[in-house]
Amino acid sequence: MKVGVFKFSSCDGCQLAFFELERELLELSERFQIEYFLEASSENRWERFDIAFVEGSISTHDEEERIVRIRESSKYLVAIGACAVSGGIQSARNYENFEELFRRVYEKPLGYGISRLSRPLSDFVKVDLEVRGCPISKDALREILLSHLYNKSPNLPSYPLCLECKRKLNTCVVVAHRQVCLGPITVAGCGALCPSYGRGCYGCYGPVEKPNLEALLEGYKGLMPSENIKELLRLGFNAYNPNIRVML
Amino acid sequence: MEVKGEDEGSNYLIDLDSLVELFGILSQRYRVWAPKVKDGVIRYMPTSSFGELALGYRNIELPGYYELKKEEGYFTYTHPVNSLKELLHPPELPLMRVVKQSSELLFDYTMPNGERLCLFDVRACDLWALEVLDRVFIKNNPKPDPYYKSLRDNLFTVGVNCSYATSTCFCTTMGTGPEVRGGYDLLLTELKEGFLLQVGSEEGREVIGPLKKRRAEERHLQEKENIIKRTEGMMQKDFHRQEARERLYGRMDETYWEPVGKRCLACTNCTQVCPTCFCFDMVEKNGLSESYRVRAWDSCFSPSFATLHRFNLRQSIHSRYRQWLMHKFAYWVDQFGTYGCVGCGRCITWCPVGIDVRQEVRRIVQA
Amino acid sequence: MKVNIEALTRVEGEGGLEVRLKDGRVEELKLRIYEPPRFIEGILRGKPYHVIPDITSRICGICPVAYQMSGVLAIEDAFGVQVPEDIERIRRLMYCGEWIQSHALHVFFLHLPDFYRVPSVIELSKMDRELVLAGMDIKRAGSLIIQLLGGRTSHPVSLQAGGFSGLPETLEGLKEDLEEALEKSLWASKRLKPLNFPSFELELPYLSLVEEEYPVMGRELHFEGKTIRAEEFKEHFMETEVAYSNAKHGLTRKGKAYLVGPLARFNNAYEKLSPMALDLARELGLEPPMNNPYKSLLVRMVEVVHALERAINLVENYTKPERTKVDFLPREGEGYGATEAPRGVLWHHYRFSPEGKITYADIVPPTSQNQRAMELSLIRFIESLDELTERKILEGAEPMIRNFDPCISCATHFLKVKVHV
Amino acid sequence: MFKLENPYALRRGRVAKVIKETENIYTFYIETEEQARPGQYNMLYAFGMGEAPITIASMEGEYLVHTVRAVGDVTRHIDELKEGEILYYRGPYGNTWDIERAHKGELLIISGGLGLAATRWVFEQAKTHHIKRLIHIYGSKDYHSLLYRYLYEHWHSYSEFYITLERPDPRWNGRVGLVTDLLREIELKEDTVVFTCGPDPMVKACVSLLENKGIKVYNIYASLERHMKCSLGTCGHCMIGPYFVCKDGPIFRYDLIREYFERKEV
Ligand SMILES: Cc1cc2nc3c(=O)[nH]c(=O)nc-3n(C[C@H](O)[C@H](O)[C@H](O)COP(=O)(O)OP(=O)(O)OC[C@H]3O[C@@H](n4cnc5c(N)ncnc54)[C@H](O)[C@@H]3O)c2cc1C
Ligand code: SF4
Ligand code: SF4
Ligand code: SF4
Repeated sequence: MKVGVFKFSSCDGCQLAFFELERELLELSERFQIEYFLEASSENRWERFDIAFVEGSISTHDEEERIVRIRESSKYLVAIGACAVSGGIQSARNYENFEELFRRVYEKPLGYGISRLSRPLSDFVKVDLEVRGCPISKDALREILLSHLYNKSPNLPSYPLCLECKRKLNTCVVVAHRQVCLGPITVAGCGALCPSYGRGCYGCYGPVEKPNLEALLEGYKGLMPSENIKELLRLGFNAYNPNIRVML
Repeated sequence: MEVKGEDEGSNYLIDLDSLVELFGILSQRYRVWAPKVKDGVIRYMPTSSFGELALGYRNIELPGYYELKKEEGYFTYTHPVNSLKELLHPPELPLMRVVKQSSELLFDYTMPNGERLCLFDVRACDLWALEVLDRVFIKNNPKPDPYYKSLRDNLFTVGVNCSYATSTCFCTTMGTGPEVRGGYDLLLTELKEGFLLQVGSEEGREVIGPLKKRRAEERHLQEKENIIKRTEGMMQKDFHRQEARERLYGRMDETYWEPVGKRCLACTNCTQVCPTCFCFDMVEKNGLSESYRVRAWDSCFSPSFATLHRFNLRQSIHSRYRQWLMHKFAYWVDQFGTYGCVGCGRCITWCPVGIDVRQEVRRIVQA
Repeated sequence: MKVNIEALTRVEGEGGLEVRLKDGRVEELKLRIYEPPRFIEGILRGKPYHVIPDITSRICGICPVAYQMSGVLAIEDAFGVQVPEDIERIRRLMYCGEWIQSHALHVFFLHLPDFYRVPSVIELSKMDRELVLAGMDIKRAGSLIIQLLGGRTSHPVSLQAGGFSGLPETLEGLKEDLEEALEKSLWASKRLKPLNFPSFELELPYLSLVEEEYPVMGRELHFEGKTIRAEEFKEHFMETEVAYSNAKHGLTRKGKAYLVGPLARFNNAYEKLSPMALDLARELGLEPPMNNPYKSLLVRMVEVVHALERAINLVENYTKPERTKVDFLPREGEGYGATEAPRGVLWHHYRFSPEGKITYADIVPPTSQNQRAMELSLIRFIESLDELTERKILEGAEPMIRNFDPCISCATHFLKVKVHV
Repeated sequence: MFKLENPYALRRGRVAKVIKETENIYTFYIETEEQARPGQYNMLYAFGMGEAPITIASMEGEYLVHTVRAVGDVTRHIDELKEGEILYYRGPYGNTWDIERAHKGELLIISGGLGLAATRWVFEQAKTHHIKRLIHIYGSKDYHSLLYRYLYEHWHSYSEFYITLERPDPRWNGRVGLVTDLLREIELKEDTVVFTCGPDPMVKACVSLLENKGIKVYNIYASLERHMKCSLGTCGHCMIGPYFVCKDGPIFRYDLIREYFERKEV
């Protein structure tokens, strides 16, 4: 099976999951030929891919064109990580004045084909599978690769983080420690890391389908003003997720 | 629930030293799980010495709120935050390992280990919860579950009568407490003079054989009654459970459920902390040539719980809430001859947005 | 002649290189970082201080701990927070994890294939499986540290201003893994010694932090024999924008290039290496001044050994602190934080409003500081070629760049090579 | 302590014969020593995929008959089984059709699509029961999807067996239309017993029609399909009202489940 790994606006953290596979990477590489992966190899071929893993959000005009080319060359396109699925941390800018923001960081004039918005892949092309997380976990990556070998659909959670949190026998940080936790509206998959380390989830796996945001804002009123929770969501790397952008 | 013999000879009074000694005997005979303070809450955890116990704490619980305070005395709290479901129906339990060898499959069924386990300090609600789970997995099940049973058969339980109820407790409403009425091997009640120790099984009798103790007198038993009465008085009767059950069947219309659907996050917490919620998923954990079939906690609030042809039959949150509440307070009785709720109040405390199931039952029933 | 490497490979992030040659000399050379800017500093403005570690770590998935740590130090500097020693030790342990995993990743996965003339670690594993597996185990040991202390290797979750949101009760088993990794690191380093390292000398001033131990974090920097305080950084160094790149170039105020990273640390603090690391350096024939960027591969291994030895020591003394975090209140102020990311000095500077909102953010990552040095090395390398052919340039340019382990994600906050002749 | 039988333990059965029914539906004959009754089902296992509940379409001598449509992971892999290969399964589970109810009376069977697999065996057995009038209405989406074509002749020989296709087809000169259209035309006695299995909406529509015809709801039995993980009444997925479809069903007397079945999202 021919695999391509591509990168758009991102921190490289999701691609790292391939390296994190370590020994398994070598075993799996007997079944998957990595044809294109700039970070891993100096020999890259762009032909047809059975699976394209795409990291990063679309934030320049150039990227808009490149993602379409990747889609055309790939049978199965997997968006990996919060950037590709929801626009990433850089999509926090979608809620700000872009010109001003640009000036805060660069003195040079606006340009370079940088788009005002940072957007998920699904805004531009059909995505076959979205893998959540900032970054994705190597377990999710392994599940996807193995599922291809087994010829099955990958088993990635759609349930909220709280379920995973309880499976890990954590104490709820909202109730016990009065911390704001986005777990109830965030998709599981990380292993409920933040609550396991004594803090509330900041939503890096992105919203569940149809999150009851209103109920969360209302219910957390005693902990934090609604506007601040919304800000937290805007900074949670998934601010431009289609399941949540309209509510922010 | 079977009430094991409570004849006169089974009531003793012991002092603190004997209690410590009892704990010592237990830890020698069994692996002991007992309430300890961790992360600011009281939890059942493996415990090796008396000093680790969460004695002299008080849990203040409200809908969506938990706090621990220091308190004069010993068994001054209610039940721990985690339930015994954790032990008998673990969050993730591998049922088998399957290895593929050419076209044949080899199955390796791994039963959980049958180590003797002592649960120290179990309250009435949680002992009832064990009975409820027993009915689900073995007693009222035509195909009893050997995984559950192999864990269950190895339990030795030391019950404790509650001398305090927190605001989320409603065992009186559900008829499960606060008095421990059975299902224990040993039972403790903290009295002014010491601890009333009652024996509920032969094994219990054997355990306390070497213990320094004296016969309890009538006034001790009377004090116990008083304590239980006092504890009962700390709880309000929330609703008449049988009446509620009957009326709930007439309250299936969504209009009754929509208000709580608006407030509920469908986060699954209530089902996970509940000592009796048993729903699970079967998960295939695959490797290159082997696969584990794992039984993992699931919840009727999960977005894919009732999926038929890729479509969840319960799309709306209010319909999931209805499924849950109806199951606990109505269906369960048809299924297993007991309520699915023991009134421990965990779902109330641990709901991140503080939905109170008692209030919902009342609202819906009275509507 | 024009040589163009459209996309540089086996580096983190995306960039390219464009070279224009005339009469055997490099007329123009542009290391282009076209990785789109993500405006992290801009986004931070107006946000509460506590988002700094979570957000700045997203600048780079390979050295997130460095970002978190520099950020956290800056916050603590601004609010006058003093963390107790036990927490500081755990931070250092976590940082060791990052050095180990990032260095091992670079050495074995990205850099080593050059020395074996293969395109990737997968091909390399077919030639020398044992070596690659050793590399993986070393990397895993580093990852494991971060994972245990912070939940996951990339973007760990526990590090906060004042300490940790939570920590494990014990680090059981970790020491054994580290000891095994240490053994494997020594073994692998000896295997790397006989590799063919082209002779190439780069004479640039080196900048690194300076502290009692081999530098990881601190308030002072060492540059050309002088000590510079973290808050004086911008008095001595500047970031300039170049039209062809989305990354800024770090230069001294006098406009001169300098170098940060393993070579800088090694040259500035050689004598502070752990005993085994020192032995290894001697055995590999490394001693300051080390000016050959190709040999940075070996220096990284020396640092891996150092970090492992240090980590083992810290693990042995690990106990979960009674309180994993100290309390503090935000206040108006300004703070600076600098740490030694695997790739070199990473400097953060913030100003906060009285409520602790960020009013100003400035981050100088190592890769932008090294950019000019990379360009100079490339020019030197190209001009020293016997034969100025496109093939030769293409063959040599990328490995030269990889010597610097550039992290482009960091710097935009790179790799195509174009050569014009 | 006595040892319980492990209800999750899988058994092996050799695939003796495979019949291709349609593009994605296959019928398997599995060697077995199992005793089962019509209406029951087995859990079929596919390595790495999990399990799926599949009706026992029939028992022919020592052969278990399963008809499987490939819709997802498990069923797709089951359908790839070849003769001589091993199927891993556990069961039988669930209740059976109460054919005694129709003793000396009229029995109407209504099957929609793959629901036919669940009614086939009881239909075959009805032949040997004292049933005065045996009617079977089978609705199929289109010509392609028709199951068990090789049995129709035999079925016609002992019953009123009707087929209707939702979509016309040049190869089909039988009836076209919905099951309910056909049902409407059929004269039924008020005490007719009805067995039905098909998609939920079909079942609902048929019941309301049957009621109009004066048929007693307690004489109607429906076999339901719900999500199932354990088949032992412990995973909770298949609940409908107070019932577990896996062990209280899959066949239900309609009056008992109506309240839940006809209501949205129960
Ligand atoms: C009591 C009972 C008896 C049954 N008897 C039979 C039988 O005899 N024969 C039979 O074939 N089935 C039968 N089913 C249905 C069968 O169990 C499901 O189709 C099966 O569980 C699907 O499992 P899977 O792993 O293949 O699909 P999964 O991968 O689990 O798919 C999940 C769900 O999506 C649906 N689905 C998957 N792919 C598609 C698709 N492309 N289009 C539409 N929907 C899709 C499936 O039906 C399933 O509900 C029965 C069900 C029950 C409850
Ligand atoms: S800590 Fe967060 S994720 Fe865990 S149960 Fe509480 S709200 Fe849910
Ligand atoms: S708990 Fe939330 S923020 Fe933390 S790692 Fe998991 S999904 Fe990300
Ligand atoms: S439903 Fe709530 S109160 Fe009842 S047993 Fe479960 S957790 Fe306790």
